[in-house]
Amino acid sequence: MSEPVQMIGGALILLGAIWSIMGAVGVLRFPDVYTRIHAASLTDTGAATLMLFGMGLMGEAGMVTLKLFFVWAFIMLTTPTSANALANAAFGSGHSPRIGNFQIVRGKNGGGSAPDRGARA
Amino acid sequence: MIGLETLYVAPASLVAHAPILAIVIPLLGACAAGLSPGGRSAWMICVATAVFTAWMSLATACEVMRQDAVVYVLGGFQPPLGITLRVDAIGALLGLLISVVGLLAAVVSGHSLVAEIRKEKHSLFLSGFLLCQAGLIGIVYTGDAFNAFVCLEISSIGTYALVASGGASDRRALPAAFNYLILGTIGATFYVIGIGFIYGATGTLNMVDMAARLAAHGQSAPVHAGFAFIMVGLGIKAAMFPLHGWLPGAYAYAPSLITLLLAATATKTAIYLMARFLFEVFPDGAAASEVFLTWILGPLAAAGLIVCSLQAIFEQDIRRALAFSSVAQVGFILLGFAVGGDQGLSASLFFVVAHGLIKGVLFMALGGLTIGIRARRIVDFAGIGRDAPWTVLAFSVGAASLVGTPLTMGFLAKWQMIEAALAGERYWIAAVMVAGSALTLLYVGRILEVMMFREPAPGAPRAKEAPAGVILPALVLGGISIWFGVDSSLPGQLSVAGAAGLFGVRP
Amino acid sequence: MSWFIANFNYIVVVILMMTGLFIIFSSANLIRRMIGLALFQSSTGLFYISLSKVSGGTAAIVVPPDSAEARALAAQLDPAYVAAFGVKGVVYANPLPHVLILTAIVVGVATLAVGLAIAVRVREAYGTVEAPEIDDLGRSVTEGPENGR
Amino acid sequence: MTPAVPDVSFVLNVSLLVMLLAVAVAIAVTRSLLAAILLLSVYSFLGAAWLMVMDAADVAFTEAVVGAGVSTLVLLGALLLTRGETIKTDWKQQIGPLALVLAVGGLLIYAAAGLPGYGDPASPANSYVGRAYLQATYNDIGAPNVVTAVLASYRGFDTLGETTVIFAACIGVALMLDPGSSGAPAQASRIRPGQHIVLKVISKLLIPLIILFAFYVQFHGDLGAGGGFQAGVTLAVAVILHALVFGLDETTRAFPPHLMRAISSGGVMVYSAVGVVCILNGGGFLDYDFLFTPQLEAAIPPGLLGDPDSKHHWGQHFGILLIELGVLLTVSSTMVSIFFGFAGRAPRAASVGQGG
Repeated sequence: MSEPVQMIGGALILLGAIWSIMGAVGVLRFPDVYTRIHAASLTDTGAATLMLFGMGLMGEAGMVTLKLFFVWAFIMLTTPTSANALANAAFGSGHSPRIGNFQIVRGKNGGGSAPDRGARA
Repeated sequence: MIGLETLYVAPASLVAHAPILAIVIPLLGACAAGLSPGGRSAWMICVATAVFTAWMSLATACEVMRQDAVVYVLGGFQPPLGITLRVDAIGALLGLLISVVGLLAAVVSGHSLVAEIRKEKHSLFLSGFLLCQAGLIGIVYTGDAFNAFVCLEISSIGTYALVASGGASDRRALPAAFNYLILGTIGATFYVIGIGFIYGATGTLNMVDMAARLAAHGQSAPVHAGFAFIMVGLGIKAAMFPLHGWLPGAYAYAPSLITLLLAATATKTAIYLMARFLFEVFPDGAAASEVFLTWILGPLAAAGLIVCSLQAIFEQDIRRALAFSSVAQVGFILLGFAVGGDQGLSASLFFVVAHGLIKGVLFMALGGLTIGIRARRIVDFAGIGRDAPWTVLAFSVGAASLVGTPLTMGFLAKWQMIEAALAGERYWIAAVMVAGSALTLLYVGRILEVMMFREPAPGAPRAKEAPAGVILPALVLGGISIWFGVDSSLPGQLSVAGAAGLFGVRP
Repeated sequence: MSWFIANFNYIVVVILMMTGLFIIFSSANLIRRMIGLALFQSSTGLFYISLSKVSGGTAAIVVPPDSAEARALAAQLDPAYVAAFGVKGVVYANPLPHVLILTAIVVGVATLAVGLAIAVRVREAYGTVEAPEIDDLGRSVTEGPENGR
Repeated sequence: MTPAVPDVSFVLNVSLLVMLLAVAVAIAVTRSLLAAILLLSVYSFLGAAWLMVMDAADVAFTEAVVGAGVSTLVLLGALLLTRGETIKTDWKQQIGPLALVLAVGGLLIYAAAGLPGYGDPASPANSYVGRAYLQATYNDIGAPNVVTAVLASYRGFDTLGETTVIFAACIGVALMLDPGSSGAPAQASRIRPGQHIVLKVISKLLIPLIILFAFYVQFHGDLGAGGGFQAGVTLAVAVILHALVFGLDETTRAFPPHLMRAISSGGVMVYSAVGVVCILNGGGFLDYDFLFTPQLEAAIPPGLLGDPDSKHHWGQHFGILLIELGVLLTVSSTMVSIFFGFAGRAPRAASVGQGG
């Protein structure tokens, strides 16, 4: 196991951690359900991918690498699906996306994710 | 009568495994009952299982009298690695009580279930009933502290749902069952925390081993905390006075079969486990347990006896009155612990059995009466003695024993308790016991007076005699209670041996 | 500081347990009580596991003695430490509390399921899962249909 | 007592415990029941991570599948049925409990400080019976995973009890929530198939994989982390996922509730039967060394499963295999039937004496 590969692995993991924090900030700061789902699922896929690859590079090649690959494949299957289901459910229960001028929307009801059909109409 | 030690009721190959069979057979019976398609077949399985269980627990009791304590090694691993069952005399006696009451309750269930539970649920109900029985026998037979928790939960989890299934006829059963679940689980978890502390200090879970290592370990804060948590946890399960909040509701609104089983056995097993920890596991010199007995357990038990007896006197609902009576009698039993010594302990243990039989008779007869009329207030039972003389006879036998009429087991039990208190020079305890007995007379007398001499309200529904399938078991239980009142050698020898055993294993 | 290190786990675990107990006692809502109960039981498990931790230990899955894996595990620790506390050259965590807590977790979920089932039935019978309202209804209406909320 | 050397795992330990503490406090203060339930799920996941740091792999696995998985699901189902939303809190009513909890907690911390410190390898707990298991397992049982060996063999009776508790929960939930009358439930179930094509495709792909994983966990139990409980819950999750995506009616057609109940009791029966067979062959209850009669034992070719010199391991090996099968049956079917119990019950208006 060479030193540079270890360093690349470590860097990937660090990058993944930063990505996670960005995702968390996104979940808190984005204005509506859909963008929040976007932030959350991006964390789950992107950050997890970075970290898993980092771990794969840092560890010895073998069974563990294979297992990490399976974990990654599982995450890549499930996270987008659950994001899709979540968005679907949100749409079904009447949350409409906020498109356009943020200023107006924020002024109306503080950036929450409540259904705002009446407010937008 | 002949001593149990000369009695050989089963072939030796079966006797060797009797303790575990008394637990596993009800378990298998519960599975079979759960599988059975109809209530009738489930009932037959239930009765057959109960007969076998009673037989095995009798065989165990005989074996225990022959060799002090039966130790059954599970899985072929000697303690402390493996789990063992360790049946001492009092465990055997309680096992006998549980299985006999269970058997009679199973017989009665043929009638009382029909009145209270929907038909499709009979097999589920009986399955839960057998699970509860298996768990209770497990608690009194096991020699492993953590295994006792598992058995406690087997008996409890089924019971919660069984109590709640009284909600079909009276919705108040549901919050009562929920309350029971919350408090019961807190109690069990406290017990687990306590065991955790003791395990942290000793590294073992086997009770005998624990006692030996605790004696070597001496006093420390973790041991005291463990002791306190075990006592509070078991105190909740045993409905010790300030922790009895779950009991009146659960007894009053559960189906009568479950009230019968709970009142006759469930709190008793927790008391027995408490006695084991108090006198067997925690070593002789444990200042904690001495202080606990004199300054905490004694006063609380006395308060419980008096307060709950008063509550029983002023209670309008007959089952709640009997439930408060149960809490009061638990106080009586714990007073015996507070007296301490061989004599106090054996009197308490005798009382445990006496009270189990008494409450068994009372709730069985009451269940039989309420098949005919759906009544719960005491006044609803006015004049019932004329309509259902046999059922009321069984009830009166139980009531007489509860009061402590001479020639009944209740009399002997109270007599021994007071004698022990006087011998131990705990005069205030003796005084409280006498006062408690007098209060018992008041509330029991009031119920009997209404049943026997009061005219029924005009137009009130007339009660019917309970079916023979209920009266006979109730009379059998009542008969046992009188027989032991006249000739107490069987429970007497077991409880004396049991008390000696609990003190004897102390290192 | 060393006192703090030695007892940090116990302190936190006790606070967790007490949080669970507090939720049970302080809330009127039956579902919330069950949440508190779950928290309480699960924290009790953490207490046992804290007892079972062995510094430098590894999960209690016995590696073949004198294998490369065993040597690699042993190499991370002081040889004297391994000699004193290891089993066949490897230091393991104490397995017994793990077993006990496995049991306790499963018992916990069983309790949770039964408790919630009863709570659902309470809701159906009383129209509410708030304890004070249930008490009121229980006192005022004994049998028969009630007015719900 | 040797003071433990703080290492990397202690740092992880502290940070995870602090996170657990934060989540627990958040559960206590939040006013939304939904938030409390989801936080409890987070708590369980964090707990599982912490358990890994504590080297308790099996417990971590169980906590993850049971605590974070099934508990959350059941709580959500109950929340839906009780329509509880927010909690009214009255601070006056919290003083009493708070005082009680502070008093008990203070005493507990005082007492716990007397216990051996963090990671002490010489503590009574870690040196007496616990170590004896580690030393004896190889010769007695022959399974590498000591936790499984203790669970299934040394303390097999506890595990029988635990399986029985699960069965009792199955009975209890059925007593409470079963619609009762035989045949199809009267009310249409709330979980109906939707038009989610993505969900359906992915679920079809995942369900077989989940089942495969469950069996891997089941049979890998005596080699690594895993066993009947974890596998049972995982298997149940596959069925539950099917119900969530394809509708409850579809799933109950394949797995009728009464069949689930029968399997649940069958699992306990399998477990007890193993014990009884050991008795019939002359051993004690659950003494797997007597699982096979001597004739049968002689018939097994030596070295079939490695280790030819220790024939006693045969009984242990198959005993553990069989009882884990019993556990798997009971746990999986119970979890499914608990889910059916909650999911199959439509929220209904308050009425006295329904069901029962």
